Amino acid sequence: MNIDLILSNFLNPPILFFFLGMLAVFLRSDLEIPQPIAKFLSLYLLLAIGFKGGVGLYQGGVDHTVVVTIALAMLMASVVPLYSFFILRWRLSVADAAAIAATYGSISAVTFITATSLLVKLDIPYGGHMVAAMALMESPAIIIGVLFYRMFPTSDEGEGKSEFSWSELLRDAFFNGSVLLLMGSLLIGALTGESGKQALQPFTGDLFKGLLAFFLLDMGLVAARRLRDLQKTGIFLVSFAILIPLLNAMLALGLAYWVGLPKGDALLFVVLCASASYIAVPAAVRLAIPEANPSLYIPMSLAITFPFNIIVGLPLYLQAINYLWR
Amino acid sequence: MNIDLILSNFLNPPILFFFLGMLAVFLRSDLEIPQPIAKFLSLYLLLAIGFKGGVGLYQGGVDHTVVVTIALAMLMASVVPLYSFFILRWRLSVADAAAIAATYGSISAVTFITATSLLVKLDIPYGGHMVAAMALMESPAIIIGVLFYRMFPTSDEGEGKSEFSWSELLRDAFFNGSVLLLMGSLLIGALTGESGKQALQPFTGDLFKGLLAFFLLDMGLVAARRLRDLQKTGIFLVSFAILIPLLNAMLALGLAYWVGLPKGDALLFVVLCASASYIAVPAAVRLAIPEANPSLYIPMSLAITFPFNIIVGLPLYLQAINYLWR
Amino acid sequence: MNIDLILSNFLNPPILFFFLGMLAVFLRSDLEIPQPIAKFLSLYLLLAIGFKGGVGLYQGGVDHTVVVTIALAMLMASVVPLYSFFILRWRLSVADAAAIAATYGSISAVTFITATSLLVKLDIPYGGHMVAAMALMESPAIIIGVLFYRMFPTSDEGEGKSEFSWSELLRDAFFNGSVLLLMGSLLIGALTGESGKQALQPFTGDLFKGLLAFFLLDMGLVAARRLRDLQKTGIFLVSFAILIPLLNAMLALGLAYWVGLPKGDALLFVVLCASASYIAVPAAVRLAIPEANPSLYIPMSLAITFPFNIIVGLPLYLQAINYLWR
Amino acid sequence: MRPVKRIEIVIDSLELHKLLRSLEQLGVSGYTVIRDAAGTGDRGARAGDQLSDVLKNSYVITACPEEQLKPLIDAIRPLLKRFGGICLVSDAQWIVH
Amino acid sequence: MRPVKRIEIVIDSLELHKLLRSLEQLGVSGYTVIRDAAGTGDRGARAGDQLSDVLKNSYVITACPEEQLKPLIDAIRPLLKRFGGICLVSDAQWIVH
Amino acid sequence: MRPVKRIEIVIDSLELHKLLRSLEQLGVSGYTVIRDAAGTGDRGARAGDQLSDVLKNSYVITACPEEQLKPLIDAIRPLLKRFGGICLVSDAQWIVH
Ligand SMILES: Nc1ncnc2c1ncn2[C@@H]1O[C@H](COP(=O)(O)O)[C@@H](O)[C@H]1O
Ligand SMILES: Nc1ncnc2c1ncn2[C@@H]1O[C@H](COP(=O)(O)O)[C@@H](O)[C@H]1O
Ligand SMILES: Nc1ncnc2c1ncn2[C@@H]1O[C@H](COP(=O)(O)O)[C@@H](O)[C@H]1O
Ligand code: NA
Ligand code: NA
Ligand code: NA
Repeated sequence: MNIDLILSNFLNPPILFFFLGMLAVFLRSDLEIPQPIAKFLSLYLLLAIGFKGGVGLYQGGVDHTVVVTIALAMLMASVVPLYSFFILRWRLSVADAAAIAATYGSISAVTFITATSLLVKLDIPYGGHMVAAMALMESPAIIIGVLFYRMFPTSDEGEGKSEFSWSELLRDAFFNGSVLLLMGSLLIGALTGESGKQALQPFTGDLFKGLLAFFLLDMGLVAARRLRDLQKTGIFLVSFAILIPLLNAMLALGLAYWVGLPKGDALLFVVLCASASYIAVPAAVRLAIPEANPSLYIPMSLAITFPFNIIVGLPLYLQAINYLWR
Repeated sequence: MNIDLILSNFLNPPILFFFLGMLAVFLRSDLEIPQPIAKFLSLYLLLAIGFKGGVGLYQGGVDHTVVVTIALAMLMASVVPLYSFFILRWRLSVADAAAIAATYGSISAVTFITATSLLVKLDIPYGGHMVAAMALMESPAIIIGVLFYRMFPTSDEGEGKSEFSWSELLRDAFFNGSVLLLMGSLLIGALTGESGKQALQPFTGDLFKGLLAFFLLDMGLVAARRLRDLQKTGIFLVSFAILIPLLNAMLALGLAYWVGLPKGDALLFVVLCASASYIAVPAAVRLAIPEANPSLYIPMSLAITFPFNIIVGLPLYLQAINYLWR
Repeated sequence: MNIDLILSNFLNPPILFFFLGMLAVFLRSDLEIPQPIAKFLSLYLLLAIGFKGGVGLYQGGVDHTVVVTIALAMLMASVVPLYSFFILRWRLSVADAAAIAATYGSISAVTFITATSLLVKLDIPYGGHMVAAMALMESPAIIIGVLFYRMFPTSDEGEGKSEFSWSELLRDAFFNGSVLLLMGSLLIGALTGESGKQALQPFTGDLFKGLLAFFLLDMGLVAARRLRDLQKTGIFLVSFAILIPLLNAMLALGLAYWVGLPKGDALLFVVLCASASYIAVPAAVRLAIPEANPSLYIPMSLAITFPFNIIVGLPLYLQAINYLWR
Repeated sequence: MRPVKRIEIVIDSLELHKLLRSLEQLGVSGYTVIRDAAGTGDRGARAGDQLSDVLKNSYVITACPEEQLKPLIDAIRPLLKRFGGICLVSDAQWIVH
Repeated sequence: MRPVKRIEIVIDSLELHKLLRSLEQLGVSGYTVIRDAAGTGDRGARAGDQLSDVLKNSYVITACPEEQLKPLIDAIRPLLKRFGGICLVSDAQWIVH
Repeated sequence: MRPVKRIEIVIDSLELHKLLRSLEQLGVSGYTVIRDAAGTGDRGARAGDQLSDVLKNSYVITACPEEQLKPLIDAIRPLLKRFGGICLVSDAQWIVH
């Protein structure tokens, strides 16, 4: 496999700061990022990437490929949780299977963002509509996961399930903070176009890599801390957290190749399908599937799938694309 | 009325993010900006605008118009609470009338800052001394409001009033965080001039619009949440919160025209008079006028007057100025 | 003494904001920086200075002077606590003497950073390895201080001392947040070199002065608040907090002159030796020397030595260097 | 001084609003909330998840007259059953002002 | 173990310093403060105003011997009267170390 | 409702992890932590040092059955002796869900 690719991904400051964060936990250092700062950084990244995407749409316009790409995104976002659920049922309770299926059907914005920073580093262009695709991929899996949970009989058929409102769930799925901020910034970017870009460039553009690096430092801390919880999850789920992303990536790769997405869009599409959520989904699932055990689905996506994707996945997927697309 | 003006104000990213914030609340989204970040952003804006103003003074120097403008500012800051109080007495208790009068006599830095960002967008220059004017307009109204409260008899003539120290009030009025940071940064800007500007430009200059946009996102959230409290305030106060700013604006417009302020300064002067405080005043009034009901004066300035000014007011006032000044 | 030097240090925005912070406390203003922001800024400064240093090493490479400088740094970091301890024993208990010796043997990153900002202002170059030197000077004094505490008999020979683990201490000394972040960023800077620098420049470079100014505003607040605690410390410790830095500076000056360090490196080396820790050491000492009184060693370094160094020390040391080095 | 029942509840932050709503419906004279509380219990550690707010607790305290206690407990119990948490009741004297 | 009175107070953050001052004047052996506490009471919701610190509560707890109770309450009551809040007193055992 | 002992501890934040470890070793069913608590006591003000976390307190509360009380206290006392702090024990009713 192409060594330069691995290196140029690895020597990306954000990735290195992610390692620094993990290292700090392994050395039992007291390094810590205040929680409000972590929240601010994740909001910033959503705002910045959304705004960029909007400006991109403003410049590129909405053409045929845009529609196709978004359609594919929605498709994958609904198919992945389906087969994930049945694979998981093989070993887990309905509740846990549904929750994890939702987690892997949805996406991780930070993985996406790290991928864009690699693309920028390699001067590979990508379309602003990919951000819209990402935003649209967050929610469907949540709905599907909850549907499974409510369709299949579970141990707790009492209050647990009855005490539930669809309206609340739909709100959590489609209007949760991250989706709304992404979509809103996208719209604002598309509305203000060039002039808006000029105005915000120093904030949303120039600072982007620096703040991403800082945020990944925190992600490293958080992910490493969660690693401990994995002892209880067992080998089945650990391997699931690595193999399913690869499977999703392969499917996505095939689709992207089939419809002939440009390289950059293809990588982002693959990364979206391979990534798992650890922000929007846990918050929604915790309320809608109270039976599910959060110390399963959070560590899996945060401590395994996320690091796997940004460290091994990114260069791997890009390598494959370079190979197929030439 | 000139449609371009409305648009170029409306398509200003900060304004759009303000709407996004309000939308988030209406959709009952869980979008939230951590409080320490909100505090930091408001401190940043005061520091940046103060510093800019100081550098402006350093470059422009202090001439006759500067003195006149500041004199006018002080005048309006003392006159507005006077008539506001007696208008309010028509329906409210002394305590509430005094508190609201102080609120509307004082100013809102964020409204001022949003106005400057519009001026920059339209390449209309403004003088650094306007920042000094703003800083000086914050305090007088507080003193006047409290004077009214203590002059006129109120229900609680006991501890409530006796337990009060003027020194504390004066400190709250003139040395509260926002006034001090504004004045201090102004001074530092004036002292360090060009070299200082160069050093801080990327922080206080380039980032300004971006961080303003982010802060207005939060303001949108906060303002929309406060809207609920308005049901209790009743129609009288709601209309007061829109009509008094217009009245103040008209008076300010007349004065500005009469002494022939340049366009930019005129707009800022008008905006200052039309705006109402929701930071310095509430904190001071809460202690000095404990009888007054905070859920009246805070929502009025925050949920009505502030949005009204930045959305309708700004283009309206500027339109009037363009009309008169030509 | 050269007046320009004093001025160009004094008219450095960061220094002025430090004064503003102190002023705010003296005026009993309610100006306050949220704690998470303060934490974030100190982390940012460590990351940025570390990264810069790393890039510097990447560009300059590691040559003979680098090794010598770092050797000197380690030497001073171990000698200073020695004589400090015996001077302090003259008046203080073993525990307090050991704690304060550790404080003054270690360094203050913010003092160092303020010095670099002065060097930049005066276009005096300095080597990236100085950052490495700083990182290496943080820990030794902690170890030595604790050694003294454990060697000499103290009032509490019971649990207090027994309940102690070296491994924990070493971790606190070498892997505490600031050391780790400094070293990590240094490494990342050295690994990513030019490309890394380009990517992070807007964040770690352009923003640096602005965020330093903001942080010093907070330092001013914190330092001034601590001044109160000094009444109890007494004249002996107050003069110690001024004279020992001067003594350390003189020794450092001699060494730097003797081995012929370039001007910039010399100033930073002197500043490091003259500065005292108020972050890493207190945290470590509090646990390892529970008998020591924190309201002695924290105010001394924070409220006396730190302001003294950045206001009087910097120009003084630089003046001396200009005099000797010409 | 008036004798009251002092009810303190630790509950998942995501459920806080439901708890407060039912407190208000039962017409308590007031309550106090401390938003960020970590903890461990039968459901494992809840150190507060930095990214999503999952696994964070909130601490609620309310003082009410003896006669309000029963209905309150009946309202609180199901919430605790569903999302875990703890509810302690103790006696206190309310300093009426 | 020494029996003490456990006094917990919720008061407007802006008034906190006054409360603490009078606690110190009365010579309590110590107190603990939790700065950010939201709540509702007779004076309506106090969710903590993001921009100004108005409408934010602080939670204070102090343990004192029986005999100190009376003067403490007399000192606290006027503050609560003026700015609202609540004060609960309960019995506890202090583990002397 | 089950009668329990309600143990609340204020301790130096730097020592918190030690306290929690010994709580777990003694097998308490759970505990709740409020991380940032300021305070003053014999060892002077502990307003929380902004820069280092020195001088910051944490507030811990745990409910346990009568019989667990003794061993808990024996475990807590040395920690408090070394780094100061306070430990109060009171009676409460645990609403079992
Ligand atoms: N014995 C206890 N004492 C104090 N807090 C507890 C106790 N048990 C549980 N908690 C709190 O209640 C939360 C949920 O408890 P559980 O539902 O048992 O996991 C925990 O995270 C703790 O914050
Ligand atoms: N019954 C209660 N139980 C617990 N806290 C209360 C109660 N009543 C009032 N409080 C607290 O005291 C604050 C002020 O109360 P009030 O003066 O009644 O508005 C409220 O915001 C609550 O935080
Ligand atoms: N009488 C008290 N009531 C409430 N909290 C106390 C009391 N005494 C001490 N504390 C808390 O325990 C911490 C350490 O106390 P000390 O070891 O006496 O300095 C203080 O900072 C307070 O937060
Ligand atoms: Na996915
Ligand atoms: Na006004
Ligand atoms: Na030193």
